[in-house]
Order: sequence, then C-alpha cells, then structure tokens
Amino acid sequence: MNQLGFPILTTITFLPLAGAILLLFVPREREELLKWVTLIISLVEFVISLPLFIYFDEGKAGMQFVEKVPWIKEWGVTYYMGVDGISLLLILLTTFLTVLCILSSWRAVEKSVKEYMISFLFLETGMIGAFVALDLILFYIFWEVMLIPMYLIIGVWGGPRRIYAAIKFFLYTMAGSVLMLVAIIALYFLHGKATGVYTFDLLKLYQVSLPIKTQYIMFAAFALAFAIKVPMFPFHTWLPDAHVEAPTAGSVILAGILLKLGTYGFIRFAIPLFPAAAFKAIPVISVLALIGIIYGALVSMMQDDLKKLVAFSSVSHLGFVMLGMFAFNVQGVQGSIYQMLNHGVSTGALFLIVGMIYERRHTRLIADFGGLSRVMPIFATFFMIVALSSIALPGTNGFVGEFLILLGTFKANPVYGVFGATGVILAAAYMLWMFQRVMFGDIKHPENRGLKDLNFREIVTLVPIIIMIFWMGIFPKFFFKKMDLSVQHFLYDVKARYEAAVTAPEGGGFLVKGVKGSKVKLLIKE
Amino acid sequence: MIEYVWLIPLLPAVGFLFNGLIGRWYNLDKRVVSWVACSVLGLSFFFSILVFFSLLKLPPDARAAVPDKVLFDWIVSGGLKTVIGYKIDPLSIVMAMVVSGVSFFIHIYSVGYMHDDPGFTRYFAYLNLFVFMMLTLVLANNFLLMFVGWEGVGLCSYLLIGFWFERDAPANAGKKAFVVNRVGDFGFLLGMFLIFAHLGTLEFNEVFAKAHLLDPVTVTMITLLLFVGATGKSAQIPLYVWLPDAMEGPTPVSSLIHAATMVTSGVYMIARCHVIYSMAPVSMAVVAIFGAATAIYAASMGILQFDIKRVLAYSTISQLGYMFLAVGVGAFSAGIFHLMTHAFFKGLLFLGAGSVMHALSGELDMRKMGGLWKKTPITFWTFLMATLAIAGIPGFSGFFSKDEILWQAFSSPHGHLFLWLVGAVAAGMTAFYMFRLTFVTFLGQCRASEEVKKHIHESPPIMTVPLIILAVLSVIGGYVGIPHVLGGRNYFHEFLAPVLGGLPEGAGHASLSLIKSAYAAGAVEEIGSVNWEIILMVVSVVIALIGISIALYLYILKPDVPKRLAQRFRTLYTIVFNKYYVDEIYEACFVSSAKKIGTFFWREFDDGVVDRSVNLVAGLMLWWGRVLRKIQTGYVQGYALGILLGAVVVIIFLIK
Amino acid sequence: MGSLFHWIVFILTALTAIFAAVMVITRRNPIHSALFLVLNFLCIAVLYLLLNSQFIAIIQVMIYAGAIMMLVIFVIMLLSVEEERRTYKVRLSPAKVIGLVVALILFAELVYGIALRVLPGVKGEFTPEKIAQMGDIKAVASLLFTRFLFPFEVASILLLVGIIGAVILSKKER
Amino acid sequence: MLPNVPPVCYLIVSALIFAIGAVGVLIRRDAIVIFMCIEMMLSAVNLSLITASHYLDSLDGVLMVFFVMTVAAAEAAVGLAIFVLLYRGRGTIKVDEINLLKW
Repeated sequence: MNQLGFPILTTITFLPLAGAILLLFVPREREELLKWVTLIISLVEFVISLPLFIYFDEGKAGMQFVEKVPWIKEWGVTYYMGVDGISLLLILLTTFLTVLCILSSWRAVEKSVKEYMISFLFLETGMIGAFVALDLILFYIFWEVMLIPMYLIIGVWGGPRRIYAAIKFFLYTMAGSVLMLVAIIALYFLHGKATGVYTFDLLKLYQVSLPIKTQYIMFAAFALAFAIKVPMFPFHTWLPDAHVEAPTAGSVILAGILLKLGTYGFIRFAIPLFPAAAFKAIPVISVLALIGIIYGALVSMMQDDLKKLVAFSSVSHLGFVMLGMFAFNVQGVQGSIYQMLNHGVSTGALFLIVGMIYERRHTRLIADFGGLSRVMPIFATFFMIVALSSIALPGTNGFVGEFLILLGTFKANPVYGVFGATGVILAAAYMLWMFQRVMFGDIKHPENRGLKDLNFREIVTLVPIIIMIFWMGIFPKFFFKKMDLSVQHFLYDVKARYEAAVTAPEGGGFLVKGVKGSKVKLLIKE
Repeated sequence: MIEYVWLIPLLPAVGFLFNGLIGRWYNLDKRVVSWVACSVLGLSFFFSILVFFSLLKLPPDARAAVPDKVLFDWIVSGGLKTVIGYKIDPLSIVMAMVVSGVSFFIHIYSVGYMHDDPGFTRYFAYLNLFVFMMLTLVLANNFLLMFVGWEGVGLCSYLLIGFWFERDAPANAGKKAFVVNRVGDFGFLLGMFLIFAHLGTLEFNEVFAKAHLLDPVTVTMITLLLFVGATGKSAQIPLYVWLPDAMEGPTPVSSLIHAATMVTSGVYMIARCHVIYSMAPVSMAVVAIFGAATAIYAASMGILQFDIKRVLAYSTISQLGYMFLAVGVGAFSAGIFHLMTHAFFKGLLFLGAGSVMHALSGELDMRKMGGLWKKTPITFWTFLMATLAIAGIPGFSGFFSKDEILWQAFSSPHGHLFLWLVGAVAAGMTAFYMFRLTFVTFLGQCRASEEVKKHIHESPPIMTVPLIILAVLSVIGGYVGIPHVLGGRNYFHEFLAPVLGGLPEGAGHASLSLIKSAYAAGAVEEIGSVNWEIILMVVSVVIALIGISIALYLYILKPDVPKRLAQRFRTLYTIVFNKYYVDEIYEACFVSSAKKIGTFFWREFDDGVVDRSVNLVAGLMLWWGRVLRKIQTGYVQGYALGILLGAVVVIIFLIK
Repeated sequence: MGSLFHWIVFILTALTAIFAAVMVITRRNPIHSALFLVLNFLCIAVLYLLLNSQFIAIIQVMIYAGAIMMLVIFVIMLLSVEEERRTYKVRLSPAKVIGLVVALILFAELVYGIALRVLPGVKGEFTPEKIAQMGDIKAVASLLFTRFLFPFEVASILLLVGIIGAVILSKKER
Repeated sequence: MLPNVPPVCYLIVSALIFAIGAVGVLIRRDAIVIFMCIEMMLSAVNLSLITASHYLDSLDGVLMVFFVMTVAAAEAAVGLAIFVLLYRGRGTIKVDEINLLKW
C-alpha cells in the first residue's frame, strides 16, 4: 500500500478528530486536563507526521503513501489520499503549528475551553484532509469542513466585532467555493463525456484536456475560490477583519495554514487542471499579486492595530507566493512553496507575539505601547528575530523564499521582478517602523512599566519557531530536496499540456474530441 | 592553513551565540563577556594572519587560484546552486585582515568605553555578530552569500545604531539606515537576478569566467544595479543620508561599522566584480562621477558641522567617495588601498572622538570643547596623527593612498582631468575641516561648562592602547604601497595584482590626450619630461596645506572670522549647514508621500472602495431579504397555499 | 363475478365519500365536520374492500375512523372549540379565492394526468389468486417482516417518538 | 357483462377527495378542521396507492399505506398535543389569529 505499510494519511487526518471525540468525555470543569489532553493529542499528531517526512521518497515525483478506496461507486467518488513533495511540507507545517497554537491558548482562552479545544482538533482534521485529498469531492468536503470550526473560533472566542468578522469570513469564502463546486461538477461531466469514465479522481482529471474557452471559465471559477482564500488583492478585505477579531491561535492557524490552502489550491488544482488557462492568466495573476505586494505593504505601514498590520503584511507576503507560482519556473515555484512555509512560520509567530502582549495589556494599538524592549528583553529578542524573518533577512527562512521567488519571476519577466523587489524595501519600512513604535523609545504609558517578560510556556512556544526560522534559512536544502522532483514534474507536466492545448487544432484537446467551445454550455447543463 | 579559513568568520559567530544566549540569559559577568568577545576576535584576526601568510608562501599566480572552501550547499533550486563557501585570494584575505584586525582593536576599546552601560553584553553580542557578517561578506565565494553578509551587516548596523533604543533619535536613525540600505539592496538583488538570468550562476569564479558572454548593455545594467547596492551600503549620493544619522550609535560602533568596515563593503564589492566592471565603461564612469561628486559634496557639508561625530561622518562619506572614484577609474587596488588606510585612520578618528566624549561626559558639540590637548594628551596626539593622515600629509598613510587615487583619476584611461580636479579640491576641503575639527576640539580655550571641566580626564589604558596601535598603523599603513615614482615597490598592488590585475593601462605615463586636455584647462604649463605624477602629488599636497592653513587662520588666529563669513553668506551658509535640505526633501518625497499613499489606500481605497463593494453585495442580499420576507405573514394557510402552488407547478412538469 | 354489484357499490360509496368530504369542509361546527370525516373514512374503507385489500380496510376503520377520529373529537370537546360564527358570511377573501382556484387547477391536472394518459406500471407477483390463496394478512406480514423490515422498525421508533412528543407537549408546565 | 371498475375511477375519486381536502385546508380557520382535512387528503392518497397496488398485482402499495397510517397516527398524537398546548397558551386555535411565524 505504501512505504510504511499502514494507512498513515488516514491516521494523521483523523487522529485529531478522534481526539476531539475523546475530549467529549472529559468533564468541562477540568480545564487543565482538557488542555493537556489536547496538547498531547496534537503532539502525538506531530510525531506521527514526522515519519511522513522521513520515509518520503524524494526520488519519486508522484504521489506517495497513497490510499485509495472506492467510496461512492455510482458517482466515481473515491477515498483517495496521497502526498507529494508539495503537500508534504504543508502537512508538517500544519501539525507543527497546531501544537504551538494549543500551547498559546493555554491562558488566552477563558470561556468554553472544551468546545474550543474540540473545534481546534476538528479544524486540524479539516486542514490535513484538504492537503492530502486527491479526490475532488473529498477535497471539497475537507475544504468546507475547515470553515466551520474556524467560524466558531472567530465567532465565539473572538473580539468585540467577532460576529461580523466570522460571518464575513464564512460567507466570502463560501461564495468562492460554491463556484468551485460548480466547476468541479462540470469538470466531472466533461471528463465523463470525453472518456466515458465518470470520476472525481484528481490525477485522472489532470489528463483531460479541455478546449481553451472552457478552461478559462473553469479556471476562473477555481481561481476565484482560491484567490479569496489566499487572499489576493481585491478579495482580501475579509482577512484584516477576521484577524483582528480572531483569538491568537485562530489568527495563527488562519494565517499559517488556511491561507496556504488557497495557494495550495492553485498549485494542486487550478493550474494543473487547466494549464492553458493558467498560462494565459499569468499577466492577470501576476499583476494582482504585485498590487497585493505593494498595496499590502503600504496599507500595512499605516495601520495602528498590530494585528491588522500583520494581516496586511500577509496580503503582501502572499502576493509574493502567487507571483512566484506564476513564474512557472523551478525557482519561482519552489520559492513560492517555500514562502508558504515561511509565511506560516513567521507570520504565525508574529501573531503569537502580538497575542502575548495582548494578553498582558489587553490592547493591540501600537500607540499604547512603546519602550517594551526595556521591560521585556526576552520578548524583544524573539520579536526581533521574527520580524527580521518576516522582512526576509538573509539567514532567516524568509529570505530563501523571497529570493527564489523574485529570481524566478525576474527570469520569467524582469518587469514583474523589479516591481516585486520593491516589496523588499517596503517590508523593511513597515515592519521596522512598527517594531520601533512598539519596542523602542521611552515608556510612555505607565501600565507598560510593570509588564512581565515571557514565562516558560511562552518561551517554549516560540523557541521551536525560532529554530525553524534559522534552520529553514540556513539549511534549506533539507526541505528543498523533498519537493524538488515534485515541482519539476509539476512544471514539466503543466507546460507539456499547455503546449499541447495551444498547438492542438481549433484549440481543442486531444482527449475531448468533438467538444468545441460552443457546446460547452450544453454539456455543463446536462 | 588555508583549509581553516572558515574559522575566521565562525569564531565571531561563536562569540555572538555565547554572549547573546548564554551571556544574556545568565547575566554573565562583564569580564567574561568581554574576554569571550575579544578573544574570539583576536583568534579570528590571528587566523586571518595565518591564512595570509600561507597565501604569501604560494607563488603569486597561484594565490588567486586557491580553490574555494565550500562548507555545504545552501539554496539549491533548479539551475540555481549556491553554497556556503569561502573564497581565499589576496583581496579577500586583505579585507579579512583589515576587518578582523580593526574590529579586534575596537572591541578592546569598547570594553573600556561601554563599561558602565547596562547593555554591555548585548553590545558585544551585536558587535561579534557584525564581525561575523562582515567576514562573511568579504570571504563569500558567491554573490548570494555576499548578500547575506551585505544584509547582515546592515542588520547589525541597525541594531547598533539603535543600541540606545530608549531615545527616539537612535531608534529612528537605525530604522532609516536599514530602510535606506534596503533601497540599495534592492539594486543589488536585481543585479544578482540579471546575472543569474544571463549566466545561470552566482558563483564568483563562474560569473567572471563567463562574463565575456554578456552583451554590453546587460553588463552595464548589471554593474549599475550593483552600484546602486554599493551607494546604499557605502553611503554615496543619493543614498548617503543614513550615515550622518547613524552617529547616534555608540562611538566605537561608528568607528567600526560606519567608518572602518561596513561602509567600505561597496568598494570591496566593486573591486571583487572588477571583471564585469571593466567591461562596462559607462558604469565605470558613473561610479567615478558619483564617487567624485560624493567626495566633494560630503566634504562641503562637513565644513560647517559642529557635531564632532557628524563631521567625521561626512568625512567618511567623502573618503568613500574617493574610493569609488578610484574603482571607477579602474584603479581597483588603489581603492582597496585607500579602504585599508582609511580603516586605520578613520577608525582612529572615531575612537579619538569617543575618547573626547568620554572625557567630556558625552559632549558632542565641538563649540563646547577646546584646549583638551593638555588633559588628554594621548587622545590628542593620536587624533592628530589620524588627521594628518586623512589630510594627505606626506609620510602618513593617507598620503600614499589618496595620492594614488588622484593620480589614477587623472591618468587612467577611465580618468579625466575634471575628476582629478574635484578630487583635489575635496582633498583640500578635507584637510580644512579635519584641522578645523582638531583645532577647535583640542586647542584654544576650553569652552566646556565648569561641571564638565572638573571631570575631564584621559581615558583608561584599555582605550588608549588601541588608539596608539591604530595611530601607528595610520602612520605606517601606507608604506606597504609606496608608489613606484617615489621609489617604492608597491607591495600592496603586487599582492593584489593576481586578483585585480596590474595597474590599468597607461598608469605612470598619462596618455597624451589627457595631458593635452590638462594643458588646455590651464592646470599645467609645460609639457616635457617632467614626471606628471610628481607634479600632481605636489599640487595635491599644496592644496592640502592650503586647507590646513585656512583652518589655522580661521580657527586659531582669527576665531571671529568664521562667524562674520557666515553672516555674509547667510543663504549659502544656511543651505549648507542644513545639509542642503536633502533629508527634508527625501522626507517629503518618499517618506511622507509613502505614508500619505498608505493612508489613502487604507482609508479611502480599502475601506472606501474594496471593502465597501464587498459589503455592498452583502447589503444587496440583506435588502432583498427585507423585501422578500414580507411574504412571511405568519399565517399557516398562506404557507399551505404556497405548498399547493408548488405542487401544481411540479405536477405540470410531471404530466407534460 | 358480480361486476354490476361492484359498480353499484362503487358508485354509491364514492358519491357518499365525496359528499362527506364536502360536508367536512363546509360544516361550521367542528363536531359535525368530524362526524362527516368518519363517514368519509368508512366509505374509503369500503372502497378498499372493493380493491381486495381487507387488511387495510380493517385498519382504516380501526385506526383512522376509530382511534384518530376519537382523539380528534376528544380534543374538540376538551378545547370546547366554539362554532364559527353564523354572522360570518362566507367571506371570500382574495386568499381564499386563490386557494379555491388553485385547488381546482390541481384537480384538473390530476384528472388530466390520470384519465387522459395510459398509466404505466409493472405487474407484480401478488396476483389476487395468490393473495386469496395465502391470505391477505399473511401476504402483507410476510413482506413487512422481510423486505420492509427496516422501515417497519423505523416506523416503530417514529411511533415511540410520537408518543413521547405528545406526552411532553401536553404536559402541564410547572 | 359490464367491465370491471377501471382504476381510473378510483383515482378520480381519490383526486377529488384530495382536492376537496386541499380546499378545506385553505379556507377553514379552525386548526382542528384543517387537521382533519389533512387527514382526509392522506387517506385520499392511500386510496390511490391501494388502487395501483391492486391493479398491478403488487403489495408494495399496501405496505406504503401501512406506513402512511403509522405516520398519520404519530402525527395525530403530536399535532393534537400541539393544539392543546397552543390553546392553553393563546386561548384560541384559529389559525388566522396565530402568526408566530411572522418575520
């Protein structure tokens, strides 16, 4: 079945869910016990996910640890899971960050601890499931499942405007994904019509080559769903609201993993399913990404709320991810994937850090701080390292990703590269200015004078992140070798099919014969 | 021994980790901290000397061909393969020696200078980190690793400028330094991208070996972009603005980072890339012109400053301009030579200034100094040595290096009489303001307050010993590169020659056209067998002496004249005194406009347009709901009617 | 056999059933309505007999006409629902007119669907002879406990839930 | 010899009773009467099920009716309980005086 001989993907997907069920039997008054159980479950989950990395065969480009069981035979739905070099690292990021999130919620969550922990574990199942699913229906289920716990986490444990933010988050994402569902079903029928095999199997659907006009429509539907999730420039406004209102751990997961599902969606679904349309969309996506980079940075610079600042910086960072991905060369795509991890680690850490001072001062306004370095030196050190990682200082993880992205983009299109690189300057400006206003200067507010430095638990939360920041910055090869072949295969495959699509007569594909652009509507209707 | 080159940067890194983690966590004793910090530097210096000597043992041609010491692969992605690897050749080892040596002395000095500072451990951690980054920069064997050092020193500069972060000024200055440097790094990045896009590698050896494949336009673009990086790091026009502000940091930091080492990395980078620069005459001209312009421009600002460190800062900018002038006219080794001597004397000047501040309880305004030479003799004498060196008085190190630059500016095929002229005038101005500084600070009446006066004292030996060592180096440092015309062998050039090539064509015997143009400009009167190099040397010395005399006249003999002059040329004075308002212009053009745009994007565009349209869609739905809910009357029979209607419609479809 | 008899019985009971139905919806007094409904149910039970479904006919009488109507009448008594007032003329509010029209259309559609088309269907295995041979109740039971076992169990749960629901709802609140 | 009574006749009777029941649901104000009308509609449907079952030589319809009756019984129990509750709370079971479902 796979290298390990037992269904590891199912295990890591559903272990958190099992944990959540286990939590049901813990009495709600025993909050410490609840937290410990959750922590242990997430730790076990993380440990179990490590063999995935260790036994992952970097010499193979295809899916590994595959599990494939027919699920709804009549509709061609399979329970199909697998991991390649692209999703592998994201899964590890998920299990890694979840542990830290649980740790960070130790004191921050005061009401309904039980429900909170259950939501969190449930969320983890959703996220991992979405990363490993290779069947479109299975993916869609996990994709939607994630929304519910996140909605609850924002809506129940959030800030004052949490209901607004939660509903906005939910509806906005939902609106996009519904379009995607339509496209999934249309794809299913198109593929079925063309080959006679009705299936939601992603790898089989890769093989279908649609007429270019159909590809445009379908790509647009997929891209919209993912672009909202990423979020790309004009679809980003839910993000600041959601981040500001979400509790710390919610923000961490939101920024660290959920946004990555958008970019992952592009790389796993939107691009390989519709390569020709994706190639044609390069200018649009790249320009939006560039706007996101610069716009996000400029807006971020002027924010007065720390979380909002980090949220907008996410818009900027994810602009880089999209830019690199649509460079369609090895450096760009690898950088893009790496940047997803980096963003997860460093922005996740930034949210943790903001959460830590929020717990102490119950405010996130930059103006309420100032001079914290004096009273909280340990905190200052951590904050500094994370901020530097976020502005991509060489030696930290952020640099590797951003450098590769910009290099790849520059190779593909120097103009995009140049504009993208301006983001490097702006990032330094907003991050350091914020850092200065929060950490440096005199202590203007007497409340800040008595702030306690980080306690042991908080240090334990941050140290792994710091280690990752430097590890990923100094030994990136350790991670790159795992994704190298997958990325190359991805690029080769996408390019070959793109060329086949544009050179094929009448813009049609080689599999869907006789289905021309005009008939598409009819097909979709059927 | 060469195999162990990686120890040179690694040791400071160890020091950084030790002090930064263990030292700060356990609040180690200051003695332990300073011992660790200084000894790693000492060892590092020691190893660079060892490597230097092992290199010296090799025949000259083999020196540049020592294989790179590769530690491990770093970023490997597709065609891109970068490593953590160190390059050992005369150029890098000279730089390594200068960096580790000067750093070592400044570390020792800092032990005394920072003794009472609560951030002692943090300070040394940062300082060690800086040296690590700087050594990474100079020893890197590829552009990317160099960029690591490049940004890394920028980071340390940021951290150390903002060392006293409780006050706003240092914090602001640090941020400014970092951001301005980032602008430069932007250029550097693009230059790297261009190199990679065309050559597919970032390894120095491969890039330079393949450089001939590049077309002239690309080469010019690459070199110009890299130069943008250099202007940022080395504080050249137009990105020099951060350096004067950087003086907010502790004085040894100014000495080490903002005078001796980091700011010279741009010069080093261009020298390192001399292969591609030589292919791009336009870029060379640009470098030379910017260098010359910076030299004179910064010197003009230095003249009127009263802040002792700011004068030195502008002087640094100006001297860096010289170095760029040198590399711009193709005299790469002259540039590196000046870099080295400058490291000695400018480092010394700053340390001297620090010692003065130490004596005067932190005073920086030279109007409140004066007459210090009796009370702080060591400081005074060493300071004077350095001043003489920077002014280019024969016999001191600055003379040799500066003169060589001026000569090359004149004679090299890339040179021009005009460049020489600018350089010479700037040299005169340098001599003037440096002596102004020395005179006002150390001679005349003491103008400090009584309270301060009581405490004036010479610094402890731990500070004066480095001063003395550097003073010695400032004097003798130049003797490794005595020009041929003065009968020297110019060992320095010989040593660097395998890397940087010999002196450019035409050196030593200026081309006829140049001489003609010189003649036309009336600078020289006869053409003959006269050795032009000697003449120019004399001229520049004379200019320097004139500068010194003016300083003597204005600040010792007739101290009231400057004020009157200032009155007379009020407008000019105000403009120059306010540094040509460049900071204000930048502030208005970039900083506040960026802030305005940011605010506009946020308030007007993001909230007003993007988010509003999202909420508009939601609002539309709400409105529909509000309209349609009128149907919900609450009467069961209404609903029953609805069901029936639905059934009727469905049945129509069923029986069709 | 007895085709004429069938016809006569059918026409009589059908007319009675329709008459009863009309009375159910036109009587002002709910008790009257309820009694006419019982009549309607009984007529339908007769029709079941004509259709050779003795078992269902019996249950129809027992459950519908017996138990459920008992319950209804009991509730009517319990709540002493007053008659709809006589002064109240047949107020034809627009909603009621529309309701009437829609019901008519529905009827027309049904008739069209039933009468003017050939009704499709697949013949099953339970011919009248077979049923007669093994007995109606036995045939039903054999199916109920084999093929329809699961719905049967669900139905039992449903009834249980119904009982509990009724008890909880009508329980007096404290 | 007359033919057997054709199924259409039964079905039309069933349809007519169903329609009458629907009219009753729509025009009566008394919840109990409405409830009775619904029961009548249910039994009309049962009639057509039995008809189909009879003429197709199958017992499926019969069983369906069996289940419908079960549901009707449960519904009667719960529904009447609701009426009792409603009457207790509001003093009436006239549906046009009860509009709790209104927005």
